[in-house]
Amino acid sequence: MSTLSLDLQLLNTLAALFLLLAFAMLAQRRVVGLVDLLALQGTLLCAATLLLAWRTGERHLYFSAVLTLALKVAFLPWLLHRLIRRLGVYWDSEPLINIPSTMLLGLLIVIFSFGLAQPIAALASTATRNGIGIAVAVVLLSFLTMITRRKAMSQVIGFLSMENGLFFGAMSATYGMPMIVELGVALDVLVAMLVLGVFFFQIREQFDSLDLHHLESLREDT
Amino acid sequence: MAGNPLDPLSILLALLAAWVLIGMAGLARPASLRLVGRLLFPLGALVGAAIAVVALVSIVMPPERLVLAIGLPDLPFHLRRDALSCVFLFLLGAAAAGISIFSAGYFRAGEGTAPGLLCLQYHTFLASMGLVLLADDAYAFMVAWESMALASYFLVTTQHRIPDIRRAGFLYLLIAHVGAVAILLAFGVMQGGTWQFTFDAMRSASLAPAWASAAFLLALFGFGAKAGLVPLHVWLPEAHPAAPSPVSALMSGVMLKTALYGTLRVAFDLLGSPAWWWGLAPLALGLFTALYGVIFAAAQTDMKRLLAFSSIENIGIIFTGVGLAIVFNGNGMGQLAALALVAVLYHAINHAFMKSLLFVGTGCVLHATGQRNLGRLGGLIHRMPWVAWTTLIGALAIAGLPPLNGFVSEWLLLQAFLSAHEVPKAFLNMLLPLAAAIVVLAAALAAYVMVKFFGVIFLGQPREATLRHAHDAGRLERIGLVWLAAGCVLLGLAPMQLIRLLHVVPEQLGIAPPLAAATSWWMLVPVAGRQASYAPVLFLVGVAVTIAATIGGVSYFYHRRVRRAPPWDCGFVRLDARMQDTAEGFGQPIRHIFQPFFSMQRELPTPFDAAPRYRVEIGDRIWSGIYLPLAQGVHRVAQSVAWLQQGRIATYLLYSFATLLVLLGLML
Amino acid sequence: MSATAWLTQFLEVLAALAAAPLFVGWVTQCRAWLQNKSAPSLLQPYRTIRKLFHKDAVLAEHASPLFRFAPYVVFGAMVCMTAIIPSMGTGLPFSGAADAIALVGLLATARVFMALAAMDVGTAFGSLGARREMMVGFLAEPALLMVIFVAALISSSTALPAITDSLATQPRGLYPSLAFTAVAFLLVLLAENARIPVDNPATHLELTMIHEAMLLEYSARHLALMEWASALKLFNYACIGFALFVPWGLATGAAPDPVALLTALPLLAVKLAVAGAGLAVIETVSAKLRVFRAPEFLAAAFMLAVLGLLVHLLLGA
Amino acid sequence: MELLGLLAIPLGGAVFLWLFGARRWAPEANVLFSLATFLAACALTNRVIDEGNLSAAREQFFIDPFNVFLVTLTAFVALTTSLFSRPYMRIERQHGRVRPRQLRLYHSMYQLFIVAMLVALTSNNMGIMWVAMEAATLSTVLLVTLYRTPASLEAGWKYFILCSVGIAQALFGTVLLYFAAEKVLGAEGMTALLWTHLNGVKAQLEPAVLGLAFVFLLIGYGTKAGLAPLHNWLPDAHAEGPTPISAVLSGLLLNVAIYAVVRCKVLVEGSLQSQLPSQMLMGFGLLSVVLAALFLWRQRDVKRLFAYSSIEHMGIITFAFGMGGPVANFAALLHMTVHSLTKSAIFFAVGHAAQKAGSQVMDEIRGLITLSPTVGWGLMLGSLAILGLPPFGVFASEFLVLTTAMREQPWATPILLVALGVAFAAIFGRVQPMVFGETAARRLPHPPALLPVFAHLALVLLLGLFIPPYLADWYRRAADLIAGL
Repeated sequence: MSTLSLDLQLLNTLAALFLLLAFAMLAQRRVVGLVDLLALQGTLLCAATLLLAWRTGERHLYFSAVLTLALKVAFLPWLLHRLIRRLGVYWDSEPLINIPSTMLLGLLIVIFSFGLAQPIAALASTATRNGIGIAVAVVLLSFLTMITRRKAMSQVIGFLSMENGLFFGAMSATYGMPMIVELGVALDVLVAMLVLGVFFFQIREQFDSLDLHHLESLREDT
Repeated sequence: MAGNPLDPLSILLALLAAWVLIGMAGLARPASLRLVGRLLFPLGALVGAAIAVVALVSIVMPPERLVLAIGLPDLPFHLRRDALSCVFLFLLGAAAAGISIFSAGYFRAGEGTAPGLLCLQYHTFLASMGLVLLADDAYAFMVAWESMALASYFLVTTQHRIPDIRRAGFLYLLIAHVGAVAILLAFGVMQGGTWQFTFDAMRSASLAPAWASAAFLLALFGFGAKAGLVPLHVWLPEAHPAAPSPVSALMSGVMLKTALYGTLRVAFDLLGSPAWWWGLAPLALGLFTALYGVIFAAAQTDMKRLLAFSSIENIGIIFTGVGLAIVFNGNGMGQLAALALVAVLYHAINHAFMKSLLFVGTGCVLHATGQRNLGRLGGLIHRMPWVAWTTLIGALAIAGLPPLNGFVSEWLLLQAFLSAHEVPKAFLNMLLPLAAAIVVLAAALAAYVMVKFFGVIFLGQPREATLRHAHDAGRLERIGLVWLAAGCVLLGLAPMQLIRLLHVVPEQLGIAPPLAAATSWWMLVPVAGRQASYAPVLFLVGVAVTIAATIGGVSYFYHRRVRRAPPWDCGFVRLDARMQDTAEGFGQPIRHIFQPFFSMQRELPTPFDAAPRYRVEIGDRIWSGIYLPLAQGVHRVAQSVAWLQQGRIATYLLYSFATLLVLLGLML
Repeated sequence: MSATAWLTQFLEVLAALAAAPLFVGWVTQCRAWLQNKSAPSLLQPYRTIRKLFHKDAVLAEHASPLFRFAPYVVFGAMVCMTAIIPSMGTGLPFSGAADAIALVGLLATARVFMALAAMDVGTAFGSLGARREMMVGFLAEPALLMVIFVAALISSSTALPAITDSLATQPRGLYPSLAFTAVAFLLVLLAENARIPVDNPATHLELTMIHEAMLLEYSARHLALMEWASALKLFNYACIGFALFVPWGLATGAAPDPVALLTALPLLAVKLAVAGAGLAVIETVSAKLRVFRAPEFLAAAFMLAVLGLLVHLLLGA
Repeated sequence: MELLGLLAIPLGGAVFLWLFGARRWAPEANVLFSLATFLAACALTNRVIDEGNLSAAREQFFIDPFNVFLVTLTAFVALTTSLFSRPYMRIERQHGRVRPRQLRLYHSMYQLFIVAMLVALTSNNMGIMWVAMEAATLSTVLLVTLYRTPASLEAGWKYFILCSVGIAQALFGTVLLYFAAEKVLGAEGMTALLWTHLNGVKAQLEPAVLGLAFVFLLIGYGTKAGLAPLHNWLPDAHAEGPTPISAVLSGLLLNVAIYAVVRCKVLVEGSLQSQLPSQMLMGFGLLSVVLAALFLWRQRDVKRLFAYSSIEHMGIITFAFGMGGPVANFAALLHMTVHSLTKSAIFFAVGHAAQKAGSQVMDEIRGLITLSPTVGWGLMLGSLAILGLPPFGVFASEFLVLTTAMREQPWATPILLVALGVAFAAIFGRVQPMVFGETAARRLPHPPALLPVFAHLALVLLLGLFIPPYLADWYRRAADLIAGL
């Protein structure tokens, strides 16, 4: 381990924290807390990108770091906070599966995804090869978060953290995607968020709550 | 390669096209009955007659091919005319001619579909049947086959406002479609990996025995569904009563035969040399179908249902013959195989005439009385003599009585059975003669059924007051009736000429050498070298002469005085129509003897009932035993699958998640 | 076909027409003797027929032409049968017109017409008789055909003259198959000719009738023809029986002449006498069955015939 | 040039209609833009017929036999759908189900949706393709919820979440793909995401990575294609949105998703020398066919019914692509074409039928043929066509699929046979009473537009009897391309 240079150690730490945050989100009940965690995740992502950019000197990595900062650290959390205040959804009700067993599942998933990533990581030329495993894990964990939550808001947050995981994966595997693609993706995420905003208000005015159990009427088993 | 415009195939094609055009013309003024009735249908009849003539003439000509410019990119429509297709085209044309001319006078205004549309559907139906017979590649065949089903479906549901009729149409199309898919799979096997779907490719493709057997069984299933082999017969007694009578006549008389054509084409032509044991399937199924059909026919109280079941019986006899032919052929007894095959073909042609005749007859009765229920008919021979006497001919013919045509084909079939003991297979040589006994039993029961059919409808006293002013068939209708009846008589009296032509079929299929001296012009001899004979003309002359002599003698030597009086009935005075035997009553011995076949609910009166009534309902065990459980099974499965989709988005996400994990696991 | 041949044929038919009522009379007489009754004279059937021909015909008001036409068809069919069956000589010109199967068909035609005529007037008893007759018919036909099959297998032909010839020329000996089928044939004969135990030709109880119930509405010449036809039917069945099971002493050869018939006639008379007596005995010793026992009766016949068939296929005898 | 027009016109349309979409003449404008797009597509097709494959914008876009006919098809169905939606949306407005503001949204999003799909089809860059697919989802989400009913909101929400999550997996797949490619092609000039280049070097790509990539891509695009068990958004979205949207979703979006899946499959199979991808596709296909058939059995809502029928047909197509080989691929391509034509035609007819009956519940739609024969016959013929009865084109493709399956995968044929039978009973048993029988329908304020219905059915009929040579040629070449020959 000591052979690793400082920045790499830093990067690995960031990756580990990234994973930890995913777990935290899995456990977090308060919606506001979830948003903060998301913002934190964004910050980590941004930091990692910057570090990489400085290390490799890839210019477009700086750019994407800025993009991340603007979108995922500043704008989205702000938007979500605003929505929460406007809609008054602070607490998520009890998740479908209780927290400890979710944690356990999470662990298994992490093991699975690491096992999955090993052959790839072996091929990767990049310094941050181990990030891939982390990324897969985060994606799957956010998936789990989405499954277990009952509030629309927290599902969306899960979705966003999944996006973060993807970006982390992209960055650590290939130092980021081509510029144009990243722009497109960012644009999509932005639009998605705006659409969601509209959505929330529509749902709200229909059901005056964002609880998902209102959205279970279209079914076959009737 | 475009054939020259004067060879039979091109002419036949042109005639089929003419049918389609006539149908289209109906759309010009859909509401006008005069256009359709007075012009188009008679034209269609002419085209039918023309087709019959051309086909008959060209049976002996060598096969010829034609390729059209439509179809799939590397699979244009291939057409081919050979003896087999000619025989069936003759059947189609001759029967269609009579039925069309009858329909010209039959269809009335304000009955469901508009006349013009009906005309289109009707002629499309005819044309697609013709194309089925000419098709020489799988795709063209299937297109024609399904178009046939579709057109007939629309014809069946002409009066779609009646729920039962809709149900009948649905059942019909469903079974037809499933059958078609089976046929499709059979073709899929037969193309043998050459990806050539032309029949020539299939002829030349060499299949492993297992594959060939699979193909044959699939085809038998598919064609059996169309032909109404038990247990795939359920649509038939529903669809035939639902359809307008001329349509029932076409479906029963002609369409069922296209299934026979398909079976023969696949078994003897495409698959080359069928293994002998394949024959056992159609043989057994056919026997059971024949018995089943005729027994249920005897128990019916609706005249068109009765005829539908009688069709099932005849199909059974036909497929018995097919099975016999395959068995003979597989054991290298070519002559006998040819004999059985000829019997089958001849019976198919006969049945086309007889059954069409009977169905159009019921059509007249239906129009005159508005009744299909045998319990409300009777004594119509006085009001509608034309219909009655022509129908009598049809009834006697289908009952297999000499010297009419039904007897000839059954005679040939029995002659074939008579040599079945020579089949070099243990058990089989003992069982086949018994099969002959079943065929005879079916034929005898058919006589029973026909006596019931004719007697209850036309004889006795009218069971309803309204029947007193029933009217006879119209002019065009009479032409149709007479045409079909004449067919029955001619085929009965001069079978040899046609049979000599039919012998070309087994010869072309390479089953048997030409049977040159087998038949003299007036004496029918089954197989050269056996002395058994039947001379219909001589026979008829004999009977006629004796009858004439008797009549003459009686009226010459004795007086001719006749006095009319009320019926005696052993001195019973207050006799009325209600005391006649009803349809149920007439069927009662059958119900008694063949109890296990039926599922009956009876409602018997007690001596103390104020208004005693007797009701009996005949149910089909196969329907309640196979089809209902099937439907319920699917329903249950569907219900149990439904909980997969319970509207909760978390669950759906879980599905995606699980799928993802599983696939990733697979990739490890 | 030479003129003499046709003449012979004609004579044979005439002889049959004349002999049939006599045979019926003979059977009735034997039965009367066996039952210690005073027998009617042998010629009684002739008298009846003659009397009927003299009467005025009475028809029900709504009887259709078919009702008047049917007796002639039935009679004609029976006459043709006599012409086909080699009763005195084989190789007669008309016998080529139809084989045994066609013969069965001819019987069926007669039966169907009789049943239709019975339904025509629309009385209760008429249709009752019709349906019973048809029931017996469709049960009897397979059995009869099986009988013919056995004979046809032995002689590899379904033409009666050919069968008779080959059977007559076969080495004498015991043919178990033929024995079985003979019994089967006897049962069929009883059922088809409305004899006890299936039906009672002399009954006056309508509810037990089969054959008679169909003739209730007939009178005068129509009835006469019907009676005569049924007499012919019995005669024909007897002759078929002889042709199949005691085929000896017939005038064989391609085209026999009248003289040959004369030689064959006495032997036929003897056969008929014996058969009639036997029939009378059977009718005396057995009781009439209920109508719904008839199927079992005929099923037995069918079984016997099939046994005969199998025995033949197995033993070749 | 044509390509630019093809993409710019609808984009301009979107902007324009965003500004003026609420005007009275907006529907006509919508038609005009779609027409222009269609003409551009025709011009493009002409050029391809003349010059063969072409690529543009530094290879970011390219046209090959596989996507050219899909482009034309998309433009055509977009045009006919806009024709249909003109009276349809007017009637909806008269019935008071939509307000002008929503019409504005509807029209602009409609155009945007078309752009997104065209980009996804024509783009050579897997990343751009992903972006376009996501854009297609986003542009239709708000259309699904156009009516603001609780049900439509629920449907929209499920559509949004499930598809976005799915597509996120696809993004990860794309990342992995890039990761594998960049080692071979290098990160420069960003050729590492261009399908043409990838296809060139697919044999050298790292199998392990591509396997994983394929799983993620399959899950992602498969969700949009409505493959069971990822299909759950589809029936809801189809049933609750306005009918024109159901028509384009079923007729076009599913096609594009399948297109994406197949593009990926080609690459992966070239790299992985195993049958696994094909087997996965076959598995998904069979599962979709069977499940859809079973769900069909218990439907009450007419649009849900045909939504499930779309799932069934996507299953057939996927199964055919899974079997591979020139014939099966040919059949699958043909099936894509005829299915989208037929299904959109059916939705047109269903839309008007539902408006007449004032309900989407099938028990309340009765006897269409007596009141308005055109709608009735349209629905009847359309259903018969989709059920695979000749002489319609769907039969042609099913003919090839089934016969191939009988030779290549005999084990699958009984399943297919049963599923097809069940589906037939389910659909036809529902359609018949809707078309036939006594009626309770009402007249409509605007004459329904049935030209599109019969135009589509005529085309399907044509494809059943005669396939234009160049179209057949494209099919063949595309089939070989997919088969990796």
